[in-house]
Amino acid sequence: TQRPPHPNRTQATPVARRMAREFNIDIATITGSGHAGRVRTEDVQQAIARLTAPKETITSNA
Amino acid sequence: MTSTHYDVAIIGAGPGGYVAAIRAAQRGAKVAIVEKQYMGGTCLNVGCIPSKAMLHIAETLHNLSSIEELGITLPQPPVFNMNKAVAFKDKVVKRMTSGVSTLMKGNNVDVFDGLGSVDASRTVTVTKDGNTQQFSADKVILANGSVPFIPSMPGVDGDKVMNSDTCWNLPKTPESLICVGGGVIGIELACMFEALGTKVTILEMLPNVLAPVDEEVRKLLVRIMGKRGINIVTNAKVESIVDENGLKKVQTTTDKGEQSFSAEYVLMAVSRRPNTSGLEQLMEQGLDTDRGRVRVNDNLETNLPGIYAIGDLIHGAGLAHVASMEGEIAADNATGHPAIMNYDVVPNPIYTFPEIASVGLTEAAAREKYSEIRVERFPWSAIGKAVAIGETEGFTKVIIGKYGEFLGAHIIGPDATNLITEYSLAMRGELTVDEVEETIHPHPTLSEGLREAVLAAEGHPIHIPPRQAARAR
Amino acid sequence: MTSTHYDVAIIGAGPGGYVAAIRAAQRGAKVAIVEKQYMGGTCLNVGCIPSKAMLHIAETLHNLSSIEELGITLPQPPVFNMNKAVAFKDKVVKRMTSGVSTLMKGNNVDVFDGLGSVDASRTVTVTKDGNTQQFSADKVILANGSVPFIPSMPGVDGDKVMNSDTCWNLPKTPESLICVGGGVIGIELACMFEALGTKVTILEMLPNVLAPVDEEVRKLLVRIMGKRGINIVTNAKVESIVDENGLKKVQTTTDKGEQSFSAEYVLMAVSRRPNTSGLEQLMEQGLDTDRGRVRVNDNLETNLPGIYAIGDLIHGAGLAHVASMEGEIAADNATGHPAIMNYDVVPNPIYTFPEIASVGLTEAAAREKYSEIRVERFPWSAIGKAVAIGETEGFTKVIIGKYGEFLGAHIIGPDATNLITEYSLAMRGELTVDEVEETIHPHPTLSEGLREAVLAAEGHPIHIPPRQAARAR
Ligand SMILES: Cc1cc2nc3c(=O)[nH]c(=O)nc-3n(C[C@H](O)[C@H](O)[C@H](O)COP(=O)(O)OP(=O)(O)OC[C@H]3O[C@@H](n4cnc5c(N)ncnc54)[C@H](O)[C@@H]3O)c2cc1C
Ligand SMILES: Cc1cc2nc3c(=O)[nH]c(=O)nc-3n(C[C@H](O)[C@H](O)[C@H](O)COP(=O)(O)OP(=O)(O)OC[C@H]3O[C@@H](n4cnc5c(N)ncnc54)[C@H](O)[C@@H]3O)c2cc1C
Repeated sequence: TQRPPHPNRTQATPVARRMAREFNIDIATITGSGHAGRVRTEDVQQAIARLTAPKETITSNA
Repeated sequence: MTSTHYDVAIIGAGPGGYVAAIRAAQRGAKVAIVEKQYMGGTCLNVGCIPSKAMLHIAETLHNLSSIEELGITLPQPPVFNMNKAVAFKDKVVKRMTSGVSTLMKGNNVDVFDGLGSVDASRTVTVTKDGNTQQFSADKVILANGSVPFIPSMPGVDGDKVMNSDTCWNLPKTPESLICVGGGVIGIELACMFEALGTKVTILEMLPNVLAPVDEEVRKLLVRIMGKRGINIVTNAKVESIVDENGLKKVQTTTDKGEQSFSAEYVLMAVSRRPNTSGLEQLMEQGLDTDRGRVRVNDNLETNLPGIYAIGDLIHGAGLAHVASMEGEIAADNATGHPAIMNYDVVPNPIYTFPEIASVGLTEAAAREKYSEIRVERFPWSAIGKAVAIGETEGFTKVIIGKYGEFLGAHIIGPDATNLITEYSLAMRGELTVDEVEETIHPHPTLSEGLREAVLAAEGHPIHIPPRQAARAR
Repeated sequence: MTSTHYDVAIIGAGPGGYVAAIRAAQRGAKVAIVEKQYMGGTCLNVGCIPSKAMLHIAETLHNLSSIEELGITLPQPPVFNMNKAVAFKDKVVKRMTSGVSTLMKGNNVDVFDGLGSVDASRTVTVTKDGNTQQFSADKVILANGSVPFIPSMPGVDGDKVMNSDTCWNLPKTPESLICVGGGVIGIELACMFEALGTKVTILEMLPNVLAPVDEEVRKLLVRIMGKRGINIVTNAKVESIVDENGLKKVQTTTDKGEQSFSAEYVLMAVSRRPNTSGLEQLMEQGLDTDRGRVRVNDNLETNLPGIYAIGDLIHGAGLAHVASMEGEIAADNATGHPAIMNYDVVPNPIYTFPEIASVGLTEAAAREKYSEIRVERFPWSAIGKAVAIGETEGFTKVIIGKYGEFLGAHIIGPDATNLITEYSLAMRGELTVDEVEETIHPHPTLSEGLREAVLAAEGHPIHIPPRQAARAR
C-alpha cells in the first residue's frame, strides 16, 4: 500500500541508520526503497558501494 | 562492607527499586538499597508473582473440567488442597525473592534492612527495632511503592475481610467471597477464587468493571465471567460490612436502591495508595506531590535536586514493568547518563481466563483523538493453533492510523500477555502494518492472529471470509 | 458456476494453494483451484494441525504427572483413551478443512475435485473417476506440495510400518515405536507418542538429530528427551525391517557395527518428496526442476511463462507458513502486482516439550559469515512467569551483529513458537537491540526473557548476576 510517510517516524530503519553512521553517510541523501520511502540497509549498502567504487562511477552517479 | 557514603541510595526493593539498584551498579556506582519488609516488594511477595502462581494453579484446575474431550478420563474428580497450593506459591515466591538477594550481592549492592527515611540533603536514616544507621548519598531514588487502600467504613477491619496483602495464605478455599472493586486486581483475584471453587460476587462502584479497558474487550470478558457463574454487580457503592448468620454481609447502595450481599469472605480491592512512610521529612522540606503521589519530571527527578522517584509511588499505572523501566531510567540519570522515560508504549497485561492485553489507545480514545482510523478484529476461532488447543474464545483488535501506524492494540484470548509484545515492539520501533504483514509468522501459532488482524485492517485477511471482514469493519 | 477460462488456476489446496487462491480472488481475479484429495492439504489433514492437536493432548497428559505439586491430587491415575483423542483431533481437522471450503466459497473461488494436470499453454485438465473437465487459465500456480519419502528397503511396506500420512488413527497407544528419522517431523511425533505412553526409539542416520538447529539448543533438547526415556540412536543407517516374535525388528548399521531394535510399530519419517503427480506434461515440455523440486525465480515464476510454483513443491524448507507467504506473493505476481519472495526471515517452530523456535542464523553459521558478533543467552529459570508456571528449562539465545542487528535468535522453552515472532519482526523491520531494549515488556510474561537476552548481549542483563552473564559470554 502506498501511504504518506509518518511525519514523526525516522525516515530510515534503525539498522540502516547505524550502518550509515559507520560510513559517515547522510541518510537524507539516500533514496529509500522501504515502505513510504523508508531507507533500508539495502539502500545504504548500495550507497556505500557507490562511494567505494572507482571515481568514474561516482561522477556518473552524481 | 557497608559504608557511610554512597553514589546512589535507593529506598524500597520492589521491581522499581531493585532494578534501579542493579542498573546503577552496572553503571559503576556504589549503591545502597533500603528495604523495610521484603526483597522484591509488593510484586514478588503479594502481587504479580504469587497471583500468577495461584492463577496458574487455578487455570490448571479449570482446564481439568474440559479434559474429557481430549480423551483423558479422570476416574475420580480431582481434589484441590489449598495448603499444598499455597506451599507451591510460597516456593515460587521464595525462589524469586532470594533471587533478588543474590542479584544484590552479585552486583555489590549494599542492602540495609529497615525503614529508610530521607531528607533533602540526601542523608538516609535506616531504623530497625529501635536501632538506627545513617549514610549520605549523592543521589537518592525513592521507590517506596504502594499499599492497598482500605476505605474507612463500618466493619472493614473485621475478621474475614481481606485485601491483596492478606489473601494469600488461606487455610482452605472460601465457600463464597465478595470482591469489593472490579479493577485489574479485583478481577484477577475473582477469576482465581472462582476457579478454585469459590462462589464469587464482584461489587463495583462505577458503571463498568475494568473501566480503562477497551469496551469490546471488556464486554466479552464480562460475558465469559458471567457464564462461569461470577456475579458482577456494577453501580454498587459499598457502605458497610456486618456479621450476620456467620457470614459477612456487605451493604450497598445501587442504582436500584439498597442491596446487600453475603459471603464467607470479603476482599477489599478498591485501589492502592502510595506508600509515603519514611518520606515525612522530605514532605516537610517541600517534596512536590500530587494527590499523595510524588511528582517527577521526564527524567524522573523530583523538585528536590538529586532525588528521583519511580514506580507506584509516582503514578497510578500500578504496573511492575513500568516501575522497572523507570528504575532503569532513574538509575541512568542518577549515574550521569541522561535518559527520558517514555510512556507512549505501555502494555497492560490482565491475567484472567482468557487473558487480556493491550497497548496504546482504546478504540474510543483513538476515535476522539484522530479522524482517520481503521479498526479491525480477528477472531481466535479462525486460527488453527487456537482450535487445536481448544481455546477459541476472543479476538485480536487493532487500531491503525492513517500512516499505517499502530495507535492501539487489544487482545483477549490465550497467551494474550505474551503476544502483545509484538505490537508493542512495532509501536516503539515505529513499524507500520506493512512490516508486520511482511513478517512471516510461524504456523501453527497464535501469533498468526496478530498478522491476520493487521491484514483485516488492510482489507485483505486470509482466514475470514471477505463478508465477515467487511461486516466487522 | 464453473467456467472454461480463469484468470488464475491453482493446483493443490494446501496452505500454499488455498492462500494463493484467496489472495488472487481478493485482487479481483477469477480463480479456480484443483484438489485431488483433501482441502487444506498435508498441513490441515495429516501435518501441522492434527499433529498439534495430538501434541496438545500429549502435553496435557504429560503435565498431569506434575500436577500434584500444584496442590491438585488425582485420586486415581488418569486413563487415556486413544479413540476419544483421535475423535478430538478429527473434530479439529474437520473444523479447519471445512473452514477452507467456506473461505473458497466466500471468496468466489471455484473448486475442482480431482487430479489436475497442466500443460505449458496453461490448459488444466481435471480427472476424477475417469471423468475429465478442462479449462484454460492466464496464469497457473502449482502448489502440489509433498508426500512422505519412503526409502525402498526390505519390509518397509509391511504391516505396522507407518508414516506421517498413516499414523493418525491408531486404535490404541502403541506399546513401543521405532521412529526412523530424527528430523522435525520424527522428533515431534516421538515426543507425542512418548507422552501418550509409548516407549520410543529414534534412529537417525546422521551424527545428530535436528541437524539444522543451533547446536546448543539441540543438545539441551536431546538431554531432556533422554531424561524422559526416549532412546536416541544416531549414526544408525536402517537396512531392513523384519517380523520377529510379533514385533517389528529394525536392522541397522551403526558406527558400532550391526545393531537391531524391536518395537510394536515402526514410523518412517526420513524426509518428504515433492508431489509431481499431474506435472508429467509440464516436465516433458521442459519445466525446470532441481532434484525433483520445481525451480522458480524471485517472483516464484518457473521457466515456463505464466506458470508459478510455491510451497513444498519448490524447496526443502517444508514449512506451511513459507508455503502460505509464497502463495500470497505468487498470487500478487499472477494478478499484476509485482512482488518478491524474501527468505531472510523465516521462523522455524518445533513442537517438542519444551518447544523450540528459531529465526535467522545459527551461532555456527553466524561465526562463519561475520567476524564481529555477540552471542548471549538468558535462562528461563530467571524469569518470574516461567517459575510461576513451573517451566524453567531452556533459554533464549541471540546472535547480534556489529550494527546491533539480529543475525539469529533461538528459543528453547515454554511458548517458544509464539515468542519467536518478536525477533522475526525485529529482523524484518530492521530494528536493533536498542528498540527491543526500549520496548517495555509486560511483567510477568515470558516475553521478558527476550528483552533480557538482548540486555545480556549488551552486557547489562537485569535478572542474572554479572558473573554469570560474563561467563556465558
Ligand atoms: C495482587 C496484585 C497483583 C499484581 N499483578 C501485577 C501484574 O501482573 N503485573 C504488573 O505489572 N503489576 C502487577 N501488580 C502491581 C505491581 O505489584 C506494582 O506495580 C509494583 O510492585 C510496583 O513496584 P514498586 O517497586 O514501585 O513498589 P513495591 O513493589 O510496592 O515495592 C516497594 C517496596 O518498598 C518498601 N518500602 C516502602 N517504604 C520504605 C521505606 N521507607 N524504607 C524501606 N523500604 C520501604 C516496601 O516494603 C516494598 O518492599 C500487582 C499488584 C497486586 C497487589
Ligand atoms: C506430520 C507433519 C507435521 C508438520 N508440522 C508442521 C508445522 O508445525 N509447521 C509447519 O510450518 N509445517 C509443518 N509441516 C509441513 C507442512 O505440512 C508443509 O510444509 C505444507 O503442508 C506445505 O504446503 P503445500 O501447500 O506446499 O503442500 P501440501 O500441504 O502438501 O498440499 C498440496 C495439496 O495439493 C494436492 N495435490 C497435489 N497434486 C495435485 C494434483 N495434481 N491435482 C490436484 N491436487 C493435487 C494434494 O492432495 C494436497 O492437498 C508438517 C508436515 C508433517 C507431515
